[in-house]
Amino acid sequence: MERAESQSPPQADRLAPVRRLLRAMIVPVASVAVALAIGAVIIALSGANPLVAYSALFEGGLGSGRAIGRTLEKATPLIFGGLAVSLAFKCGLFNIGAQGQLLLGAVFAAFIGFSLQGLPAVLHIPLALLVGAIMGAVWAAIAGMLKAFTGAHEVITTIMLNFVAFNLTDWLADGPWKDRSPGNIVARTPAVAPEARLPDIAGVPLGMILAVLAAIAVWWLIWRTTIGFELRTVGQNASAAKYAGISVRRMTVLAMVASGFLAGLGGAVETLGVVGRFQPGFNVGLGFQAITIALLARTNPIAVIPASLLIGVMQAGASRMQFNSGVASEIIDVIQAIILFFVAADSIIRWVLRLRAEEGEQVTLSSGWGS
Amino acid sequence: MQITDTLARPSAARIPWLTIGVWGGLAILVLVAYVRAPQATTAVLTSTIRQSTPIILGALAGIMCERSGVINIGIEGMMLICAFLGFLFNVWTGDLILATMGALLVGAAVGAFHALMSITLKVDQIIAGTVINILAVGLTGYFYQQGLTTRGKFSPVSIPVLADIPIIGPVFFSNPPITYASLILIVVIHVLLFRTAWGLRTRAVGEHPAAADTVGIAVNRVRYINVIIGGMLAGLAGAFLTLESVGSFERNMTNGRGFVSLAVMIFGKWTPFGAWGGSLLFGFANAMQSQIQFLKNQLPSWLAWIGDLPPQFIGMLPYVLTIAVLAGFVGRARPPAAIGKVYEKE
Amino acid sequence: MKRSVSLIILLLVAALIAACGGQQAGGATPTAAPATGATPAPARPTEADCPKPEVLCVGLVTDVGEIDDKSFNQSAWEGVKRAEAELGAIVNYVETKDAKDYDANIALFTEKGYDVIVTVGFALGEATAKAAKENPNVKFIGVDQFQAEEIPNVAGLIFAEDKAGFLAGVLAAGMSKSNKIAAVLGTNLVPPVVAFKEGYENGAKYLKPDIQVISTYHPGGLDTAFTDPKWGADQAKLAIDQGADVIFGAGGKTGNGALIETAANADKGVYCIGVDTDQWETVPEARPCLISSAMKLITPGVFDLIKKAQEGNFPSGNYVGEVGLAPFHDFEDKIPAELKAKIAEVDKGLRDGSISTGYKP
Amino acid sequence: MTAKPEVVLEARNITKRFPGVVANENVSLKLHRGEVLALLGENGAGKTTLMNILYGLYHQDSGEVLIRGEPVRISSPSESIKRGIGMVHQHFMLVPVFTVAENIILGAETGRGPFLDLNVARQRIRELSQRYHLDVDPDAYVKDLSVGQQQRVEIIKALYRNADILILDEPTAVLTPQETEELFAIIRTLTARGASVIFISHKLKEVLAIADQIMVLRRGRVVGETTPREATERSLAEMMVGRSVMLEVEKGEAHPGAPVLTLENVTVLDDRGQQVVNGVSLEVHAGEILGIAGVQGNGQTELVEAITGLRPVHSGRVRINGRDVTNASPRRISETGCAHVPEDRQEDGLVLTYTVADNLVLNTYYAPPFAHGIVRDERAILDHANRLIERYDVRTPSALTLVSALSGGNKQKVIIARELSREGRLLIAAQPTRGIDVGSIEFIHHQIIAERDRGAAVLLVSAELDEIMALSDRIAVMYHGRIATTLPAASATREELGLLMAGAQPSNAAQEPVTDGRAVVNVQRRGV
Repeated sequence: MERAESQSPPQADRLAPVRRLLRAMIVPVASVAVALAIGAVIIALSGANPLVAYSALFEGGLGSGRAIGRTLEKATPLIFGGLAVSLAFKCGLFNIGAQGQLLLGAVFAAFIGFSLQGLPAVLHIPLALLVGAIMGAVWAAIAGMLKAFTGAHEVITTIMLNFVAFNLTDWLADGPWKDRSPGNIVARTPAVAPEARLPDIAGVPLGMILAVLAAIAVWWLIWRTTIGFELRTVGQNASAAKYAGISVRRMTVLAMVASGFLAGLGGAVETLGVVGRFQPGFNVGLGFQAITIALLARTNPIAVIPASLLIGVMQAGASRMQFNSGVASEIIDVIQAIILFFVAADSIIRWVLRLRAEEGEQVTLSSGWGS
Repeated sequence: MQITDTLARPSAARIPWLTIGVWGGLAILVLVAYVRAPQATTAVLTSTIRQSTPIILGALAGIMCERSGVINIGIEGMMLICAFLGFLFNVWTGDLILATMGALLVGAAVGAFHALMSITLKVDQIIAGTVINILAVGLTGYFYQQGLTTRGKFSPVSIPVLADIPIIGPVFFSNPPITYASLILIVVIHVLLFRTAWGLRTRAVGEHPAAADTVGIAVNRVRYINVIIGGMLAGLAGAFLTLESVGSFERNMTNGRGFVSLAVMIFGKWTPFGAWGGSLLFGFANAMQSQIQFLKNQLPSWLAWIGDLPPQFIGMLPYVLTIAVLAGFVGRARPPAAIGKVYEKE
Repeated sequence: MKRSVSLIILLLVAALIAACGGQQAGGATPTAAPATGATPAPARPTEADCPKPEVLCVGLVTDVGEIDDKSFNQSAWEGVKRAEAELGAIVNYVETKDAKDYDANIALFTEKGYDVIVTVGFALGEATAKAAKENPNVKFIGVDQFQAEEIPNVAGLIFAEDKAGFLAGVLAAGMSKSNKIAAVLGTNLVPPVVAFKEGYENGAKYLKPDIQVISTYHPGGLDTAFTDPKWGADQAKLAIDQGADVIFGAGGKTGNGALIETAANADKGVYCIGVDTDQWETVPEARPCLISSAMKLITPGVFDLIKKAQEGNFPSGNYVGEVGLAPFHDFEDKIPAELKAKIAEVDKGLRDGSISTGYKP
Repeated sequence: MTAKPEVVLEARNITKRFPGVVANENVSLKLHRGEVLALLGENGAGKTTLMNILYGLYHQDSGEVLIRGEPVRISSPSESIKRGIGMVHQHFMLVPVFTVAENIILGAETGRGPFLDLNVARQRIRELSQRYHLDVDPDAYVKDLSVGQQQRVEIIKALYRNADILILDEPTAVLTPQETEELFAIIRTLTARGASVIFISHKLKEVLAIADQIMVLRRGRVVGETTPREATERSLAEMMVGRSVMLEVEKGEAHPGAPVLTLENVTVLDDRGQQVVNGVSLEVHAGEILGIAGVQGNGQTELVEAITGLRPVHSGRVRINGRDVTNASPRRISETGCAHVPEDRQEDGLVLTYTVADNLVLNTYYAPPFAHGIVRDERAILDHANRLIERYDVRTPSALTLVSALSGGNKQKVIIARELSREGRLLIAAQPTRGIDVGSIEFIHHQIIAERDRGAAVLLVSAELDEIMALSDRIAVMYHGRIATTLPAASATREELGLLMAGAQPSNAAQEPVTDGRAVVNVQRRGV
């Protein structure tokens, strides 16, 4: 009701993209700032010094070469997860199952990694990555098919599949693929062959390079190809997509498969790049963070990279923060949740800053609920 | 007749032979089992009720929200927050009744928060629910203090005479208060939705908000109130976890029960009794998980393989069942027509 | 109009958050780590002095979980704190949030020049070995870390959980009137849990060969198996309802759920047995039924090893810690003397090897 | 003229603005007891906004409302209900899964305490039904009722709340001519008993037939007040549009060629699995327009969906250009040269969050020149858009403007441009001019005729009988999923078509005498 003259026609001037970009960044940046501020209040209320805590947090995430290395290590799976969720969002699907898909990717990459010995790295690495990604895609395809052919909403099916994935991978690591070497007693697979471990290229971990390439590829797919157009059309208006001759079912399955492929690739990269084997408990917590990142990036594949780095810094620095200031590292979960709230409920920040609503494509998830 | 009819009224004139048949068959099965192993049968059925209680309460929460047209996938988070604060209230006050009231109030507040996001701020309702889920994990994780010790939990209250009936007595009439409350609430919510003016308005708002608006019903107010009631029901489910079932709090202790509730709600076609049937099914599946392990060495040889399954496989059962139920029922059940849509006057 | 309403609601939410935070500040703040560097007391050495040889600094890295988990992290930390009190050590801990951080969290201590680093849980074994090789002057104590190959500066503190379980089984069988006892367990994915279970079952059968032991593992993944008290409580009730009258709860919070539920049924004459530490202290809610706990004495084990490190006779390889039953506390009088005697006899037999628990890892 | 009865409702200088538009500007009206005031204006003229203000759904920015001489502030529908105003909305405000009685009492529930008691309500509904000859079963589900019956439920709903001022918003849009006559009879009964009615319409004939007073709105302003005695169709039309308009569409002789679309015994099921198209057979030839007339909900929508591949054909065959496309995918059917202007443009025809350019390639984006392989050619898409915007007179700031910013008429032009520019052999146009301004209607009508003259076969589905009669070369009437007969447009009369739309048999329909517009038709109701 308040906005009287909001319908000014958009001009086609040259600076428009830059202004659009800046405008698009206001809400995420403000959300992060507000969340950090609220986090500081909570820290102060629990009797610690927020400045000490935050400086330790950022020291632990950015303070040294090693810290930055760990930030990159943390950010890598987040980029894949954020891309997975963003891509599904573009098609109007909410893939909460990135966690499960990542687990499948991780365990199968480990399997390829340890079961094949003596393969040259140029073959072994791509093979293990590919198998991991495909298994992630297969896991997501289950939810995609269920949505396309029975209408079961992907939010519930992917969450249930996460639970199943935990059980399944735990069993694999404790049963058929267990590390039977004499020193081991717990559930885990053998270590992957050294040839399958991801190297650093010019000092940058290969996983990070792959993640950035994946972001560019997803951006290209969404905005520059007919497949992306089809995905977005289904996401924006499934009915119009149907009238335009696009198969909504096919796109639903395809979007989930692509999303699961990315998540599975993230799991594989983590196994081959960081952990070195599959072990239950080593690949957790990604599912929800990926949602925060996708929304923080406003589902823009390129923006997923800085969003992941930001969360990565917090994760990498959390231990040092607790070590230096005694603030429990769970505070970063609280901060992330508050960020998520403000980016999701962007009307609050828009209201405070007197910004008008964004035009253009919107994420709509609730239309397919239960039907 | 088409299946969709059942949404409007749970019990039209036609007799649900299939339902009667299924439940009748189950009753016979229970009797046979009871004759063979009375104690174990009663134990499993009691466990079924117990494990179905948070599920049905969560499903009732979902029904209240969704019947008025608001999707609530934040039930899991609502349960967790209320379980946590209910536990804290118990620690501070030492009074279980006060703690339950506190959990209900918190549920109402979280419900209002969901309503604020999905009605006033027009956040996509699925995302709004996810925000609640993530906030719940973060906040309870941070504020949870390990050192806290409970001051007890609700204990069963046997209803004289009724509790002595075989099977039915121990299963239905020897329960703690929140379990009784959940059984009563099934009936109350059924009556509320289908026999009262409020229920008629609620359903109208969920089906055709514009129609309700034009006859002077404040659509968003009705939605707010229903979502708040839903929050309180989720709060009761949370209170059940910490104040009646466990006695203490643990991070992530809801363990997906809120999501199972939603599946059960759909299974029950958005009716309280249908959802109850679904939650009993899940409660039973859960009870059997352990019973199978308990009887590992006593299973007949042709069933021995079940006992040899790794627990991880048996543990998948409820989740796989949820998926199967959704896949099988969702297409055939029709949600309230206006669900997920913000109501705005043209 | 609408705006002011939403603002009020926002404020209420903020107030709610603030209220919780306030409580946190007033309540029992998690054993606030020494705020190092903030206000150093002049008399005592600080963390900054760790590189000096005369200053003993002990750090602890938890497994994924919290320092005050009423379980092995907490027990180990208590051993470290005892070193602070009795040996004048400077201590600190790091809670691990992500299993991938083990290396980095150990490094937080090594880079500050800590002398002894305690790492808790088998999962840290690899990271500990790696750090030990990189820092040969630092002593590492690996709780629950079986050492397949000996590293000079690593001591693996391990326990024969099957023996503790065996004693618990004897006690349970001796106290059972219905001849049916139960165990509610964490996951079979973690070997100590399996050892406790096998020992428990065999111990019960050692005393009463015809006893029925019903036991169940948590069916979920490793992420939920130890943190699902609702499940533990439900299974304890299910077992009690079919006649089991002693419940062994072994599996972190999941097991604690079973203990608390059994306590709620204590009027039916059922007992429970805890695990790891003396749960009389850690789970007071279970006191109405808790006759004992099958203990792994982590706290003294950790302390002893720290002390040996200070004295310069740090053992490497595997260091087998004590196991045994916790005191009976209020049930001292309710346990028949002959059962106590039997338990003592079995304990002796287990120690000298004349009785085998029958558990093979 | 004798002294008029008292003024029951008066609006003075009402102004209402929406972002970017002034919906009402200084509008005043007076409604007298027992009178029918017709509010005439084309779509978007501000009629509905004015009524929503009177009904309390909106609040005016300035001006005042008086009821029975007393200034009132109506802030909500419940307020207006209390003051005796009832409104029957253009899109019925009924909950389909509720019974008639439940719908009527909603918001004014009767009962003991909080519990519903439908018996009291049933009793009153029966009384009202009898008094005003509004025959409905209180226990029937609304979704099983015909449109006409649903309208009666709406009227009873207002009367149940003791309304004596009734606002009927476009009440005839969904009725057959005969049902319209029945509605007029009901209105006359109501006014005879002292009720007052505001009748909103854009149909000139009806306004002249029922109104006592006529008020014409254009672009939110009152542009004229008159009575049926003084006005003619032409004068009203000029007032409404602001210039003289062609009431007839000019078109030349059709030159039908070979059949392009052939349907053989097509049956189709609706979402609930009920057969809604029952064995339809027809042929559309190149160079002709076949119009399908019929009251909405008689299977036209499903028939079009089945032809275009959006809904399965249950039995029968569909051929385009002799090729069997029964149950082919929408994409394949589109590629045979079938263009489709869907009934619901917002929902099905456009992606509102896309630019005009993207909407113009919504179903051709995948083929050259718009894509090479899977890579989009943005340049080609933009050039294409600029060409079509020019050629089809789409009023948009640029090709990169979001289509949601366009007016209804221009949105429809985007669809027309997209579909007609493909120069296919077959055009299926469903409700092509619903709810848009007269200028755009004229433009679109000319485009459709041009399409025919180019040699395409055109299947036109419309609920507007005038549109069907003006454009079609042959007319098929659909009733209950059947097409009883196909008539040459030249010889078809309104009355004849109206009877067919109401289900009369073709043989006697032609001869049925029609007396003073109030035909007594043995109408067989749907779904009862």
